[in-house]
Amino acid sequence: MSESVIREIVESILFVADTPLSFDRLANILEEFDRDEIRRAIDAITADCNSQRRGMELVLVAGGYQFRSRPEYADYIRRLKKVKPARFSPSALETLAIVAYRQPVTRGEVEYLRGVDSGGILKSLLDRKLIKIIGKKDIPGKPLIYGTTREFMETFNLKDLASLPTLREIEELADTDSDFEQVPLPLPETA
Amino acid sequence: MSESVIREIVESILFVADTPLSFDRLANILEEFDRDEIRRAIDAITADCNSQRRGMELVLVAGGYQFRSRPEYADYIRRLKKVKPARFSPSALETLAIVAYRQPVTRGEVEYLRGVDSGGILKSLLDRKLIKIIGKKDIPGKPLIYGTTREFMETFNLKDLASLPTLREIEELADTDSDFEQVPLPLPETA
Amino acid sequence: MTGSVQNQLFSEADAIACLVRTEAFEGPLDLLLHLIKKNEVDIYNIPIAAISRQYLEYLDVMQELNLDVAGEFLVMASTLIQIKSQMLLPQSIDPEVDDEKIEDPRAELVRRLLEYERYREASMELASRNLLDRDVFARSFIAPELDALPSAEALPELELFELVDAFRRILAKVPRENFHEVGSENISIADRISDILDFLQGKETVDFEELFAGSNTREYIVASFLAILELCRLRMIRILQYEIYGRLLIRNTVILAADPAVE
Repeated sequence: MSESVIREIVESILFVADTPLSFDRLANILEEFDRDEIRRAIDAITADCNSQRRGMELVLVAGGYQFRSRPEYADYIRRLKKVKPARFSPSALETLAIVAYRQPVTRGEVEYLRGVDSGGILKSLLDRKLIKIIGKKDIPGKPLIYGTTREFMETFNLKDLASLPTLREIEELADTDSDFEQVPLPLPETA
Repeated sequence: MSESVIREIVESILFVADTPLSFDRLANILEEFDRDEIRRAIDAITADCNSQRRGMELVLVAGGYQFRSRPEYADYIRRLKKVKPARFSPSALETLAIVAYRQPVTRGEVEYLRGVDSGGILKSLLDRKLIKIIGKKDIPGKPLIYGTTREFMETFNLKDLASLPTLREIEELADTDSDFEQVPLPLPETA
Repeated sequence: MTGSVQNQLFSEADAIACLVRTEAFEGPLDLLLHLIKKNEVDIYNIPIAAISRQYLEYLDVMQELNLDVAGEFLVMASTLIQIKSQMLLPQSIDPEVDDEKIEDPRAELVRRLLEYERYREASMELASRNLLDRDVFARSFIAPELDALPSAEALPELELFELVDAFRRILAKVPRENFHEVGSENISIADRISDILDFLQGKETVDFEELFAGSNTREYIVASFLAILELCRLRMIRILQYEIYGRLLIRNTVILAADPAVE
């Protein structure tokens, strides 16, 4: 089968899918094609969307490929959708950032870092499926531990967790450990 | 605005629309553009899809324009549908939650809590291997007793049943509505 | 800043005007960072006396405006006062102690502020990304060409939270008195019940004490005992004793269902 037909097939599948499709899933669906052929098709589609300036682009998000509309046309699309875009309060964003960077994280750790009670916000992030309960931490009191979800990556347009924006380095404080981030938080045992 | 940008805008709108859009609707959304400009954009997109052999085409259905995957690739697209994860109905979720938290539990107890007949749902949870019959109660009527399965544990990535979050833990989150969160504080403009 | 200047700054009309055009503080750390930036002081060398004074003035204004000052703000106020007093004390009276080893009383606070600021910056960066359904849109609906096809189900996608939240909603509808506490103990009893049933599988009777063989922690024994009582109540096991003070035997009375059909 010609390269351009494979490209069309890949494009039609990505177009119809209602979630991002991982490369493996795509290769599974298109079992009769080489992985290399599929890879080339994805690359060709990505390049086409950009060079021909189409209304959408192919992005890698939450570990999968998905067509998304170009951000510069958001205003027009909002007129079609007639829904208010999801809003995030600063506290929700702060909490989400802490969960994203420090996961798995307990409520106690979130509250230590934010300096305020965060139960209500964690609950609403759970309701919005942006975070999930991963399990319980094996320390006294067995507090629940939280992590981010696939929806979080989809919403924030992240390829994977490793592509979170890097945290700004903190200048070393005199007499403190250099890899500050790894220092366990001085929390009471039961959170 | 250049013709090609209008084309991109029209394309992005048609791309995200979940129903066919009539020409009038499109002209309404894009009120700042001439109807002729929009018409040309639609024609250009239609031609492009055909000449460049893309994975989708712009078709006129039910009086509106809609992108559709090319019919000749229907076989591939059908495979996509086959692996779509099932959505859980609220009643199935409710029933599963009762079995998980009250096990070992009989159908009668489930129905007492839900207030409705739950035979069909228990059956479907059994079929999905999320619950199992542990045995029969040695009382008149010999009601079946249900519990969760190993597959249930795997679905939720649970080490043991003790790792299930407790009600109390969720209620603690919900109760602590940090009501100061949205209160704006006065800031002096200058110190 | 003197008290009188402060009063002028926060005359009632001003305060209300300010209220309209300013954003909320997320918490004490946010307020402190605001003060540090406003005063253009070095975060590594916070003039703790001045900053604490301003911090407390803010709390006063909040209270004057009848805003609910959350407990966290007050905790931070006492932390600031404590740091201030520590800094007033002579550094070291013990000549044996190396001066360099004494940590600045502000160090812990500075660390928290920096860490907090880091996450806040990250959160703003997150918010500035091209968000789905705000800046970019995807086809997250079933395409018409798929809709016509029969659906085949795969594994369910469920989160733990959905499960416990569903249970919470059910219990909210049921009168409380019909329901005893559903806490962590209950759950580990469920674990024990399931283990005991597995253990009894294919055996006619087992020794009572064998059911406690897994561990000898207090929690485990209590959970095992409660599990046995619950199984008795459900008539899934029977406890037998053939002679006074003799061994206790557990008999499995569960009739295993041959056909996993619903009654």
